[in-house]
Amino acid sequence: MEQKLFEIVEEPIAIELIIKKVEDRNAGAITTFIGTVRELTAEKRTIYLEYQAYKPMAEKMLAKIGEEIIQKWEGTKVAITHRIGSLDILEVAVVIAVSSPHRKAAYQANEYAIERIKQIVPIWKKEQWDDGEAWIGDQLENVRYPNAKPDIKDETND
Amino acid sequence: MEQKLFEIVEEPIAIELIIKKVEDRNAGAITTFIGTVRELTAEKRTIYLEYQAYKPMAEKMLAKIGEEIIQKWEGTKVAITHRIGSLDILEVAVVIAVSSPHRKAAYQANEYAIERIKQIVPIWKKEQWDDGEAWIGDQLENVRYPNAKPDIKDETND
Amino acid sequence: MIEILLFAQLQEEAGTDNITMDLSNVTVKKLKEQLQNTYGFQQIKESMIAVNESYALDDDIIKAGDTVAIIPPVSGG
Amino acid sequence: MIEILLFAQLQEEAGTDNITMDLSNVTVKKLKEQLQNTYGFQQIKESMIAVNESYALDDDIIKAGDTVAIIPPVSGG
Repeated sequence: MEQKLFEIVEEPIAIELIIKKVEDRNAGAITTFIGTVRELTAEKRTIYLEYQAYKPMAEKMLAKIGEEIIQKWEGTKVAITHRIGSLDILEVAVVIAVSSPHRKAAYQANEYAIERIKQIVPIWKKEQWDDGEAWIGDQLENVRYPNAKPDIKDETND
Repeated sequence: MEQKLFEIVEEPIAIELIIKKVEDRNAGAITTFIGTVRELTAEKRTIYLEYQAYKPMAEKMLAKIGEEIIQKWEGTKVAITHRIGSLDILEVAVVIAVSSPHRKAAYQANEYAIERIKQIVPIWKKEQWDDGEAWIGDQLENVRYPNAKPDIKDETND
Repeated sequence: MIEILLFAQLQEEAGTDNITMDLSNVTVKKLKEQLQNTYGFQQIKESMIAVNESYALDDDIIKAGDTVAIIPPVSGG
Repeated sequence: MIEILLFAQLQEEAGTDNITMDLSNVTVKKLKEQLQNTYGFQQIKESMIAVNESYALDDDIIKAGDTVAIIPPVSGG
């Protein structure tokens, strides 16, 4: 039963299957983050979203985030699935599951994962509003790829 | 379709149903905490766990935690189900789901919920080890009911 | 007469899930002393008392008909 | 010859998901300049270049046969 821990999919995500991937007899805590399509952002009303990915690189970057987490928080297991294509309000775009012997690490590692996804994973979101559309970039409202340079350098040295 | 947001149950918990309870068109983030039965704690090997609750009070305290969260983190929705009875390794004892427009609040509120459960919800765990058994108390390794006095006073004034 | 619910360790010690004490209009503090003297429960000092499903403070008064429970340190989650 | 993958806004601007440039053994910095001059993409300055599915730095050299992609600011999650 080959399982991909880090995956870009086009079909709806079965949340419980992602959780199953990180189950561990010595983990007392599993955290999940479920990113869903929200209707209102600031005063704009979203009709639906379209996600596009550079799929092989996106899966590679998700796996890289998993490796970073295992380095930082010992004993954790991580699985991340991101959906692409057209998503309606309430649909699930991303599921991050982290198991750990200790709950503090499960929360911290999970939050780290979503922050890193928004920095380095080549996935793009196009908003379809009731009055127009646009590809969204730099949603962190930061300078480009914040703090990512050292990791990028590591990456090129792989 | 009456739904109990705060519930003590004796059957296995269907995680996706708890998540459904907090879905919201204006929530972009749902976090869950899933507490599972762990085999090894320190050097002791657990065979199974037994949870007992003072059920009506436990549900009332879970609801109180939910109210605290909604006060602290605007726009959140919370659902918590705790299972009691005999649980094997890997089985799910508790599921906490929190939705929020913003992910930071979803993580913080979720972690707050599990900490509060361990302080004020009348549920007790009996460990069955390979070499004995014991009711576990004060697993926070703190003094009794840390920081809980003010809340307890509020409670008696309800 | 006050009926007192017991859980976990206390329930096992007493061999029952409830006990009845011939008291009324006592403070929580007084009740704890009586429980300590009569039953010698190991965990009374570190336990809270719940009255009508809410945590009570030492000075709160327990009346006849109140639902009282001894809540030893909790360990859910 | 270097084939360059385009995504999101850039793909819509170009009307295609890949372009080919007659270059080899150029630095990433040089490639970005050429892309800017030839296509005038709005987002080139704020984009990263990926070479063989890894982020590349300005001084890295792109060789014939490398898989190159322009990565505008990402917005997954």
